[in-house]
Amino acid sequence: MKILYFAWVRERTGRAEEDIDVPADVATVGELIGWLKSRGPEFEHAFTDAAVIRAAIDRIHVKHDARLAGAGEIAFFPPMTGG
Amino acid sequence: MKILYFAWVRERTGRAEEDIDVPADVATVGELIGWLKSRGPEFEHAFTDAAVIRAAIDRIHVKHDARLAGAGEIAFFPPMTGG
Amino acid sequence: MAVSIQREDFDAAAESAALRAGGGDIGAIVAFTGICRSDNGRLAALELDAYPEMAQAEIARIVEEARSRWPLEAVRVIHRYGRIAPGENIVLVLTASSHRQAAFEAAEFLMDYLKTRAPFWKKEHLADAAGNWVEARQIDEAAAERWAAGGKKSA
Amino acid sequence: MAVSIQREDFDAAAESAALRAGGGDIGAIVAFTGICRSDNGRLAALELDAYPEMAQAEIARIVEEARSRWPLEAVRVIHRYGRIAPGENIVLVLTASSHRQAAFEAAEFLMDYLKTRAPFWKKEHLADAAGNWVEARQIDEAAAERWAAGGKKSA
Repeated sequence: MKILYFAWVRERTGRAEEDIDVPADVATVGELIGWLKSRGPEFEHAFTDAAVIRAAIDRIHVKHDARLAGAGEIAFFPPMTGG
Repeated sequence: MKILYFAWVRERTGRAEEDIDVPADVATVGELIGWLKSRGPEFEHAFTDAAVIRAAIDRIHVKHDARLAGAGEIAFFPPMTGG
Repeated sequence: MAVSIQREDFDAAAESAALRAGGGDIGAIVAFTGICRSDNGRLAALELDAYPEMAQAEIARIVEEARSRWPLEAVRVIHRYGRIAPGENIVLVLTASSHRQAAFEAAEFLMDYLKTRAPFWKKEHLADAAGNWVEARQIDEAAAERWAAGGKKSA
Repeated sequence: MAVSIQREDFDAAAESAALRAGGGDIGAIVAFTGICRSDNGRLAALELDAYPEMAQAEIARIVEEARSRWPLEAVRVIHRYGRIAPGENIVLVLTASSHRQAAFEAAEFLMDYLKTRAPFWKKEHLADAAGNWVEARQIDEAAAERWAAGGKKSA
């Protein structure tokens, strides 16, 4: 599964993207965030305030209860500040 | 007193502007319209529906009850359709 | 000068560049361009009658009103008169502000007030008939009235 | 293509000319240009992080939403990313319609949705300090929410 990080989420995790094998029992975006946080202090830091983190599956905004099944690309980022 | 006519008011009166001496007892814009209508059928035609006619004194919109005292230039025209 | 009443066409890009070059901390520019429509080929041309001296003064008053309501860095209004063919420019309103809401609202306000208070009159020359003066539209009066008494738009 | 996500600057005048040349019975064009402010000299530059592939898709969805709500003749959106200096362009929204209200409302709608849904993030590089990510503003969320459920603006 391809995971992308943007803005301060990228800076805190120390990477822009990675391909990882996620355990089969990680079923939702929220569960993926929980699992990522277990990977090390940089992830714990990036996702400390998980409620503010936005997610997109295959380039479409999703909520944290969205299911990962079939997802190719998952992105995590702060609230948008473009325009 | 200088009087200007625009759009279909000009077409109906047959003139764009004129200088005329208005009788001293014509005190308001509405009274001026009434007096103008007495000048001939082209004015009667132009001001038949007096309520739709707009007026400006010295380039400022005024209502029909505005007083003429001190006015230099009075304009009559239909509702605006610019923009 | 913030307001021009003219027969000649205008260059919206040059006007916008001049506005930006004028300084200030501009974060948003709204440019409204009003264009003569052909109405699907029905219209041969518009003839815009004007009272140019009053238009200049009245639009300047409207611009002052906009400046008193919104924090604007710059405003520019150009309104043409005379014969205008389909596809040609009629009016340009430019508003510049630090933030977008002021620029959008002021541009809409200026257009609504121009429509109902600036002394211009459109006559349509049809492709196959005599000319007719355009009737003022109640919807334009309503659009202008939503700004009355210092109100924000709610239409 | 109605949507471009790019590092390069854009030419608003050329984009507007292309829109007009595209045909249709255009009576009104609204051009919104978002510009990097210096904040009175505080800011050295903005760094816009982007997720370009998603921005392209998400803005295309927002444009489709605007087209379903308003009778638009044409729409064009360009959003830059990368390092942008004060005074430089960030975003362009162009809307063309027969009448002004649709063009104004659609342009405001597009900007409100861009602000809250398009995947861009601004980092401020200050004239005399380290960079900071800009916080999302509640006022932008509120501006976007006024269009929810097919509603007309009432903010």
